[in-house]
Amino acid sequence: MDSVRKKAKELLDNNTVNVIIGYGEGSDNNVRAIFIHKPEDVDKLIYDERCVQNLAFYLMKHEVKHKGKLGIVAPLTVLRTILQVASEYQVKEDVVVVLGVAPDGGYIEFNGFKDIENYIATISIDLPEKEKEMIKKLEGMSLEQRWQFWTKQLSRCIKCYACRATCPMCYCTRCQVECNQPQWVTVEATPLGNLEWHFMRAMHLAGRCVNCGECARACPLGIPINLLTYKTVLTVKDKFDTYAGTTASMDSVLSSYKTDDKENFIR
Amino acid sequence: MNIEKKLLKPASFEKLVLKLKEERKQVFAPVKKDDLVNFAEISSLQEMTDDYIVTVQSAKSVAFPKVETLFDIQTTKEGVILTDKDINAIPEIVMLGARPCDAAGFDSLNAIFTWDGLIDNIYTTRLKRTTIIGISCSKCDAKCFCTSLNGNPGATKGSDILLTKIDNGDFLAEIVTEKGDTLVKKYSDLFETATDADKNKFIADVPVKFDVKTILDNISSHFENGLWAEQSLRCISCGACAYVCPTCACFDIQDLTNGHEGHRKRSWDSCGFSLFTIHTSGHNPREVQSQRWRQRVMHKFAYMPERQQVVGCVGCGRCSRACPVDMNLKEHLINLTEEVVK
Amino acid sequence: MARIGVFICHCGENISATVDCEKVANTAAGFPGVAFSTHYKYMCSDPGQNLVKEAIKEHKLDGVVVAACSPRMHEPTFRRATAEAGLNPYLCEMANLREHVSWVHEKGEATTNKAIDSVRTLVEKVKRNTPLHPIRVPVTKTALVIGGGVAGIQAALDIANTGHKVIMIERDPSIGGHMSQLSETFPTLDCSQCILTPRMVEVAQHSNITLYTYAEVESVDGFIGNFKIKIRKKAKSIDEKACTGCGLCTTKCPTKKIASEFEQYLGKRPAIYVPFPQAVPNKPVIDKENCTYYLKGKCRICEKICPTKAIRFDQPDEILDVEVGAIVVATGFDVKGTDFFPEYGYGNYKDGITGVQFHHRASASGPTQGMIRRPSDGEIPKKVVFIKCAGSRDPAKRYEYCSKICCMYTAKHAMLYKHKVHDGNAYVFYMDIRAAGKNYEEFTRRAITEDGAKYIRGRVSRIYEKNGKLIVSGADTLMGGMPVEIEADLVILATVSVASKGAEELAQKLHVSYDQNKFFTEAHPKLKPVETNTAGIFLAGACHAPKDIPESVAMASGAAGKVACLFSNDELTREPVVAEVNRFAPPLFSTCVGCFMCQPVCPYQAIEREQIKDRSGNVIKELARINPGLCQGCGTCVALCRSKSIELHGYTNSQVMAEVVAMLNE
Amino acid sequence: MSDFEPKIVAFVCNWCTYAGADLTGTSRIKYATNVKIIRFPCTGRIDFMLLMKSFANGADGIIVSGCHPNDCHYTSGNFHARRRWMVFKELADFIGIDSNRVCFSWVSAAEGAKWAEIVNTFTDEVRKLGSHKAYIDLTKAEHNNAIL
Repeated sequence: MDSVRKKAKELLDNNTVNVIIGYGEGSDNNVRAIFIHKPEDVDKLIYDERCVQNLAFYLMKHEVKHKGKLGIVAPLTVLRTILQVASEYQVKEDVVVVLGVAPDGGYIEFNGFKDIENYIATISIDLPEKEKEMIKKLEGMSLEQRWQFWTKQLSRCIKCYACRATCPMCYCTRCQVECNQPQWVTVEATPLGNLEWHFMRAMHLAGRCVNCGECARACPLGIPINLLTYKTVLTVKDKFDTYAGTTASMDSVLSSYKTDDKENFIR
Repeated sequence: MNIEKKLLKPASFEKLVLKLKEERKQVFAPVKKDDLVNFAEISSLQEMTDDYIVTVQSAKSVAFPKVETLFDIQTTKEGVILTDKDINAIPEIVMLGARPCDAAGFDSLNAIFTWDGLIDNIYTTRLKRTTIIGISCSKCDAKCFCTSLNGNPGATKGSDILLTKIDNGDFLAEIVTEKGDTLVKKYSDLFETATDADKNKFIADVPVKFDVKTILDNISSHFENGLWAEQSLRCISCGACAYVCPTCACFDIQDLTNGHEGHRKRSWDSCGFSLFTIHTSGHNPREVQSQRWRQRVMHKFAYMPERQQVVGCVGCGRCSRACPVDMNLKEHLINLTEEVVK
Repeated sequence: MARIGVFICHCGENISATVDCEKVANTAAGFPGVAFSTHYKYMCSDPGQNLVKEAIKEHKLDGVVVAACSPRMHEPTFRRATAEAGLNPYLCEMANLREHVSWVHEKGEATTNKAIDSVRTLVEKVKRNTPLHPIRVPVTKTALVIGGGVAGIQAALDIANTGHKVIMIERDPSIGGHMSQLSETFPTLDCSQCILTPRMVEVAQHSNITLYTYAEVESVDGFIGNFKIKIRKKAKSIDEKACTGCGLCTTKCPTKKIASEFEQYLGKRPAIYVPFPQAVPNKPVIDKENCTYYLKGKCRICEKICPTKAIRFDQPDEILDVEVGAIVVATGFDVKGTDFFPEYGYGNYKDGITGVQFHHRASASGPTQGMIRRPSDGEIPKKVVFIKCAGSRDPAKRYEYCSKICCMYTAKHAMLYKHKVHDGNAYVFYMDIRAAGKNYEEFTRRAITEDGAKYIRGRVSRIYEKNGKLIVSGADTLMGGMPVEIEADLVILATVSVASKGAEELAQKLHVSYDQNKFFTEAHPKLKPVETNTAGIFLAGACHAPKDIPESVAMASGAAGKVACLFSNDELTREPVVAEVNRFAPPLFSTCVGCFMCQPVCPYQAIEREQIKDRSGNVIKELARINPGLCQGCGTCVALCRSKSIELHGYTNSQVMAEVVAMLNE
Repeated sequence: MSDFEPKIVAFVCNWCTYAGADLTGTSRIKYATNVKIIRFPCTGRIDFMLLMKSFANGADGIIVSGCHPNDCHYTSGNFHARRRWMVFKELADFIGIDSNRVCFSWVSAAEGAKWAEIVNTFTDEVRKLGSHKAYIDLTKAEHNNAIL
């Protein structure tokens, strides 16, 4: 981590960036996102297993964006998120300096997004074991059991939309649920409205979800909604052999096609 | 009213729940599921847990549910027919195990839903039909700060009956309101004469962290303060804080129609959402999150005391527990106190 | 509340036989927002249309639902009537009670109920319709004609003669197409070359026509009135300006044994060649695949002997960018070779040839100066067998259609043969004789009665070689299936006409549809026979289906007429069913967030980036914008857009959602 | 259960399946009255939420049909739709919605007979699956009163 701090200090010292987004100590043994403006504060930057928040979110946050050039401490999920949102034209390469951080806290230097692409190409991407297990378990159930599982889980949802707010891919200024002409999703937090919302969210993230898990982490009711988007990650890998967040150029699964896409259900 | 005290033994407590059920009252109590404790309908006391500081969600939904149908809409050949909600159909509920902070929260809600002579019939009827049997806190955590807001873990305010578990497992019952009194009288055989146990020995010790009066007296003059932007820089405007808050009362009203039928619904909303204040024109008076964060704090500590003579925070700490990015209200209020003292 | 009018058509008895139209009308009258509802025997008739018009005025209707036949049939009719009554035509929708209800269901309550559901659905949709106004786009008054056969030539000349510019491209070195390979034409037996070559020359010399031979379409962009075409001019390896067409090079080229395409591979040509003597332009090209210099890097004899030094070995392919307002596709057809028929010897018998090959051999300009000689030994064949429907009308060969021209040209061939070999015998195996056309029946009859061609109704099961003869063994079905065996000197197969090579690829470039046989599909089989589904692209000749010369020419003139219509106005009006990205007042501008995921899904490159700038020119937002001139209204972007910032006029989200809700809720 | 008549909504593209269904009519081929058609310009236009909304409004089955691959009037709308449905189907099954209640097909303008067959076969299949009760129950459920 020292090398990351050193790089951060250097960037602030020579005014390459105006602020560094990173992890720091929070309250009650929590980790929180911190924004370092002064070189002397770089020692506040930390990196350990508690640092799971997807900081890439802040690259698109109005107030943060307006600080000018940004540096960001970026473990793998953050790197993938940056590529994905860059491919969707939400983050421009010239306004962000990415301070890559290896799982052991070591510094990885990236000169531009192409470098990140190359780095990610060397890493085998997979879902976390725990979630993979759970998805497998659910897939092993009968359709009826799965329906029971999900309707029960989702009935707890209070539609606070913390899942949406925290997801770096949910950057729309107006979400489809907010449209009321027509009303696509039942607004109220009824079992139907909840199912519709979470189904829609997962579909919108298909081919875009980088499995950072922020949605589930943010859910105050502890609903494992990340399993829905993770399922799309598996589908996309299985059907189209690709993962989101591996390239900074537009290559989204649902906005492209191959004439020989293989399915077995269209009659 | 003088608070009368009684003793409720665990076995009687169990019977009480069964009796209430027999009366076709809905009984809600903290239930643990998937490691989360929330109010849920119970059929026997065994389903209730006592392993909680506070429930994840507050007790407010008993009177202010997350979705409320205000009236039904029907389009016919002749025109549109509106049918008001039948408030007589609102059920009688007993809320068991609300914490004193939860119970105190109804003060804020009452102030809002009856403000300036405008009575919200649905809310008041729901609350009128609810009997709150609170339980004092025997433990607390770092997020609790009720004592900094003139509350305390054994406060009776807001409860109809407040139970405090004493050393032998019995409950000391303080009968706070007439509603509570009616209930106790109805089941008088279950309530025994109170011992002289000192309730204060059995409640948690929540340290006072700041002087709320300093905040209340000075906050209005700090509308333009860099603090708001600094604190909220990491806020992701998710709204989880408002949804778990016992005093947040903001709502959205929408007409939900399907074909020729529909309902006007009121559902929870949050001032933390950018869409909360957006105008049809696209103009948003609270354009950035720092403004929305300021609104949230100012509303609770400046506007509500000013207009409704009540502080909009009970110090339950739910918002800080629910926050995915460690926005800690207690910490922020301490900062604020330091700032205003400067 | 809305004031919708509902008009239920009986379609004579087509609808009312199974649907209780009166009940549908009465039920519709009870729908909220329906101000008027009626039923009538023929809604599309003048009195029917007047009924609609009168009702719009009398009941001050703000929306119309006509429940009748398919909207693909009469939507324009009723929209016009609506417009004539002063209501925006796009406030009229049709419920399909005929094709989708009455014709597919038995009489009964369920059928009537389905009709009611359909009407209710469309009533709810039309309540959400908004007036739409046609989009006006400028027209580039130049046409592109693809293909220089007789159809292309006719279309090009007709368009050029109306005073508009034409660009003609032909992938072969010369225009002329199949017709230039023919000797005489039916039913008049006039000389094909004599009537075609002057037209070819006219094309080359017409001041309004620019001709590019040895050229193909590289890509097509844009839309009706405004196509942007890239043309690949394949390198001819000749400087056309310098070349005088003296032909010296073609005589000196040492590579002489290349099968000639023009001679249907029965003759030979050199590597530098003019396909045929009357070719237009009459200048050679170098066939790079067979030229010794290109293959081995040595030779260059043509370069050395060329008197004007016109050979350019290093000439690259050239890409030309042209802008045109309309496209006529006249890419013609191909015929299957004899190798397609295992039962007839896989094309291994030299004396088994196709009809087109026979044509060429019967031609005065052919290898035998018009005398009929068999390919194997040059002898004059005394017994000739013609086999019709070789591949055509044969599901087992995957060609179920009739090739249409074979009946006539076989009769012609039999005649030509008999005219030249008086003592010869011509046998024709046929399934049917299809001679519908002016003077066609008389013509085939003459072949039989006057020229003595022996017509045998039956199919040939096998051909094999024996002692220098081809044994044709078949059956005569008019003789009860009696086996027939003929020792033939020459067999001519009227092989199936198939889509031109590369038709599928071209169709995909042009975005026009094609059928299972890869022939291009017309927009409507009866009423829009020369249009395609893509506005501004028209069909002429056999690229659409097998056709004879008069038909191809007629179709080409039809297509030219369509182009002339299109070019008669400076602007053209288009259907306003296009997508639009929403716009709001600042500071929102749009709910579009500029993710541009819609951009790659648009097949027409209609989605552009619009930069929203502040007063000092800084970009605040980048938003998607749809060019209404390019958008064809497929709506794929609409479904993809997560923030629902795109609407497709005529199929808005509110409209389709209302349809779903209305259809499922009684 | 034998009296159960499923409600089926069909989302079809204008150029192929709608025209194909017109041909079914022109050819007087009979099919079940259960299926009701909503016309779209292209399968690419069909939002997956419309399928969800159909279920929410009581559809027991849904047909989505358009042009065969390579035959799209707009060249690629059906390819995009195909990808959308590939993801949709997996997710629906994962959340417990029986994707057998959605029939995806390619029916060209020439396949009038195929359209009738699709309608009849699918109607029978849905009849066997029975009413989409699980989903319909969900639409009727109020917000969860058992949990506050």
